[in-house]
Amino acid sequence: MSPDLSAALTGLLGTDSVVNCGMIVPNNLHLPLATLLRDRGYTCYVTVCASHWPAQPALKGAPATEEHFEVATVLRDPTRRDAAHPDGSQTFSWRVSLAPGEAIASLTSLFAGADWQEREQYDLVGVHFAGHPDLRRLMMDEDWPGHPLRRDYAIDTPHAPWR
Amino acid sequence: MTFSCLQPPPLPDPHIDLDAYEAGADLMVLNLGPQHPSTHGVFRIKLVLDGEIIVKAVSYPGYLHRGVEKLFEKLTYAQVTPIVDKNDYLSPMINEQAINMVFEAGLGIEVPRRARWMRTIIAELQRIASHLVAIGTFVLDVGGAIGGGASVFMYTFRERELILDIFEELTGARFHYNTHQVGGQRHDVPLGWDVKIRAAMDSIEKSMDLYDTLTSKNGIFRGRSLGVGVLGRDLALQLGLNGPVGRASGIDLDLRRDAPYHLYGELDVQVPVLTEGDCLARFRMRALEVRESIRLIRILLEDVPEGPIAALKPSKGPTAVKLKDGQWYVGVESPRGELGHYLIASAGANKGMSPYRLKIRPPSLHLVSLVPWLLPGNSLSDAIAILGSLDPVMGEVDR
Amino acid sequence: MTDQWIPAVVFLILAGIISSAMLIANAILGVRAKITPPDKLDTYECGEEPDGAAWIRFHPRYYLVALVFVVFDVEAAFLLPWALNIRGFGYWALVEMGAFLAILLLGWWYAVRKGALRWQ
Amino acid sequence: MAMKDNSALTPGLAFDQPLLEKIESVPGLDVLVGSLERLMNWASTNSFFVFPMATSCCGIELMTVATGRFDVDRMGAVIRATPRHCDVMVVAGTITVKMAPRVKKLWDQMPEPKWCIAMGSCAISGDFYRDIYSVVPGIDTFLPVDVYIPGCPPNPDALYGGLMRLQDKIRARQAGTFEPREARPETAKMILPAVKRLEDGDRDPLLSQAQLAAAMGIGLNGRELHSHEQVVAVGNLAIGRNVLAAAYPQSDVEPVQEPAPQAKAEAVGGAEAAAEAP
Repeated sequence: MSPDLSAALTGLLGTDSVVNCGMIVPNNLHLPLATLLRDRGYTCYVTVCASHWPAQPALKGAPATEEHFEVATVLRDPTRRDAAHPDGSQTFSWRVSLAPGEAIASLTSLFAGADWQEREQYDLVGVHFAGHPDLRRLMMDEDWPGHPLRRDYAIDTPHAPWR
Repeated sequence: MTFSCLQPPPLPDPHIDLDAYEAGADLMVLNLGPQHPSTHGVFRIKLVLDGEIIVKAVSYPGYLHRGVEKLFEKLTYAQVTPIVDKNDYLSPMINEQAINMVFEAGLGIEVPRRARWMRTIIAELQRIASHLVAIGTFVLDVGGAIGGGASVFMYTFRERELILDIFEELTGARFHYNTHQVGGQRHDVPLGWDVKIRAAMDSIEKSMDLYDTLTSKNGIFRGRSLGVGVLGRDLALQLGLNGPVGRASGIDLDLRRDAPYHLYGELDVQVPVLTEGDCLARFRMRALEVRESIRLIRILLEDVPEGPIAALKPSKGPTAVKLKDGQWYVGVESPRGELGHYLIASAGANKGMSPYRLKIRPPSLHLVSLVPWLLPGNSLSDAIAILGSLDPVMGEVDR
Repeated sequence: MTDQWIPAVVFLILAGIISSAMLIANAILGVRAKITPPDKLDTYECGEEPDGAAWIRFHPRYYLVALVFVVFDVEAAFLLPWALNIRGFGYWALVEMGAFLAILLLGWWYAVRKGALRWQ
Repeated sequence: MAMKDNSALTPGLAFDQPLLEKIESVPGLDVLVGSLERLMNWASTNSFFVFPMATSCCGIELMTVATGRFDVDRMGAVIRATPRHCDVMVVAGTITVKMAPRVKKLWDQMPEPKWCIAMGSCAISGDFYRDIYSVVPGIDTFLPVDVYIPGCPPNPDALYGGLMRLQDKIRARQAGTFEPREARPETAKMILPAVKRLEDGDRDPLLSQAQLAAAMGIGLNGRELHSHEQVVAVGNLAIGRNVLAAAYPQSDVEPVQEPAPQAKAEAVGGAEAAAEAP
């Protein structure tokens, strides 16, 4: 973690203790954080992963949570591993949690690679990316009902007998 | 001799709207459809052509979307491995390794050294097999099935059979092996395996020289691939292409050297980097990587570590592996780029035995998303050469 | 004078008979499907519905390429009878055909330099 | 044009041979029909033009069959990429709901006589993807399949076996000595797959029953579908919207009947009841 990166992170988020794949970032800081990281070397777009969390009743110990979506983004800095940078290429990932129907800022303005990945997450999980040039379905047909990777979408459908 | 008119065309804007183009032009719409020998699987591109020049290329993946990530929600950690084989069906072994590495990162267990040695040598063998297919199909696309292109195609598949025999001896299957499990390997190394590997490596190295002479001195092959489909470094970075295609455009990044896993930390991996970024550079990059893999395999064969091949007992039932809440991302160098898995595990999913959400980061999806950027401005025959040089695998794009 | 033309007329009649015989025989005796599905006669476009009209104004460059093809096709047509009975002609025929080919090679070189085959 | 249904000579086939009929009608010449038919069989079975409907991994094994080690040219078979020149369509790989209408269109664009081989367990039954929302459970729900080649992927020798099985089938069918596969009684009772299925609330049971009826009509119990009785999308098949039924009009051949609608009703009912009560 280079010093100016941790300084910028504390400036933006108030903390630079980065837990990989664990850091929850508020929705409005999603795009600024991505811009900040891209300017400090994390120029390689890796992936975005949206997941659907239906409402959970209060389990033993765990508080009740209402339905929300989570969008995790991963970037990578393509530095070569040599004497100067012993730990080589690192990934940086953060999560943004969204209420149902809330849109998240799209990263296509920063990374061209985000275009298709975000279209796929919209298609399969149903998360809206604001500012995406053409948010269409990528995998399914245009008029496919529903979003398959939501938890309430059935995995199996009753089926003809084994043949 | 290089043709003077082969300087790279300026990078057009992929989302061009057609009436901004020359108003009076009669544009023809052509489908480079799902069933086409050069699309390396089922992938449709709707080309808008002005004569021979492509004005706009709109691509439609999804013809092989088998809902693998939905299937993961039902399967336990041990059952996921044979499913992931079928994604990138040109390098099944590397898919298996990548998925089991993210589970081991979740469990926090350490894979024994012998298993890591086997994984490294299997990964390099699979990389050679996958690159051989890529070399064969690219020369087939550019040279034509009747026009001499098929000869290199026949040679590369003959070499690939040697590697399939080696894997068949290890696992018993030609294809789709299911030999990796969470924590190590399922099959140990058979007797005489290294003798077979050394013989295969010698014959592959000899035939690599043959492919070089067949292609580098062939005027038609150079004419159709030199300066065609030039990909800039910054666009490649933005699109997240850090595989052979990225390295052919000047990105000096290889996860085997820069984020080492298995035994790659101890091997100094020489990463070839070219800067032209055209089809010929991508083709030469794959040939150089095959030679590099052959060198690595010979080093690995020197000393074979002893010891167990799996940290956990081979999982009897599918329920042996349980993961607590948490999220992990692990990226691996596959023959097409960075193959990563983003795992979200939660005790709620099937009592902790199934992954809550397992997203696969396929390198081929980024290769295929290049199409709207690279194809406009080229002629139709160049489009076939560009698609062949990218070498996407549709099973991985559509998952 | 007219008897010179008899072989040509016979040749024409034979050509007409053979070609029409092949067409008619195929129409009558050819294997036929019992049920012809609806989109059997659609244009084959990799399995997709062909959209957009093909009745558009094509580029003149295609015409150029067709012209160059016709030139060398006719050249091949001349080569064939010459090659069949070259034994009767002696060496001079070889020189003449060599000259003929050299001139056409000149034409090909001119076409390449002018870029007729390249899509500007 | 009115199709004179002269399927007397070619009972189970989707095409008829006017040449044979003309020769048969001439009193003296009908002795020639047998040997002529054998000659035409010899020609067609030893020169398959394979149309590679290769979608996923089995497509790579199909490519490997075309190369040096398992040379398919030895059987006279050539892999051609256009449907117009081919007579055997090898469907290799998973066929998804988005791909099914295209495969159907390509199948229609092939000239008769044509045969279909389902290569790999994804094409036969959809393999472990069969319950996924976007996968067609086996291509015989919308294509008349002649030979099934099991395996994931079937190695090239298995593909050879399938091609030879098709050759035997063509010879037997032309000679009229082909009797459809007898229904193995023990497979009939395997109505419920072993792995317990999650119930899908908002999928209407009519869809499952229609799919069951379509699947029941094919091969499992008795009359195997002849290639000219195109599979009609019975009711509303599991293939998304009814695209295939629209693209494919009701064929004039009598549709596939269930042998004993009453007996099967409670079998279907039984299946539904058993599925509901986990």
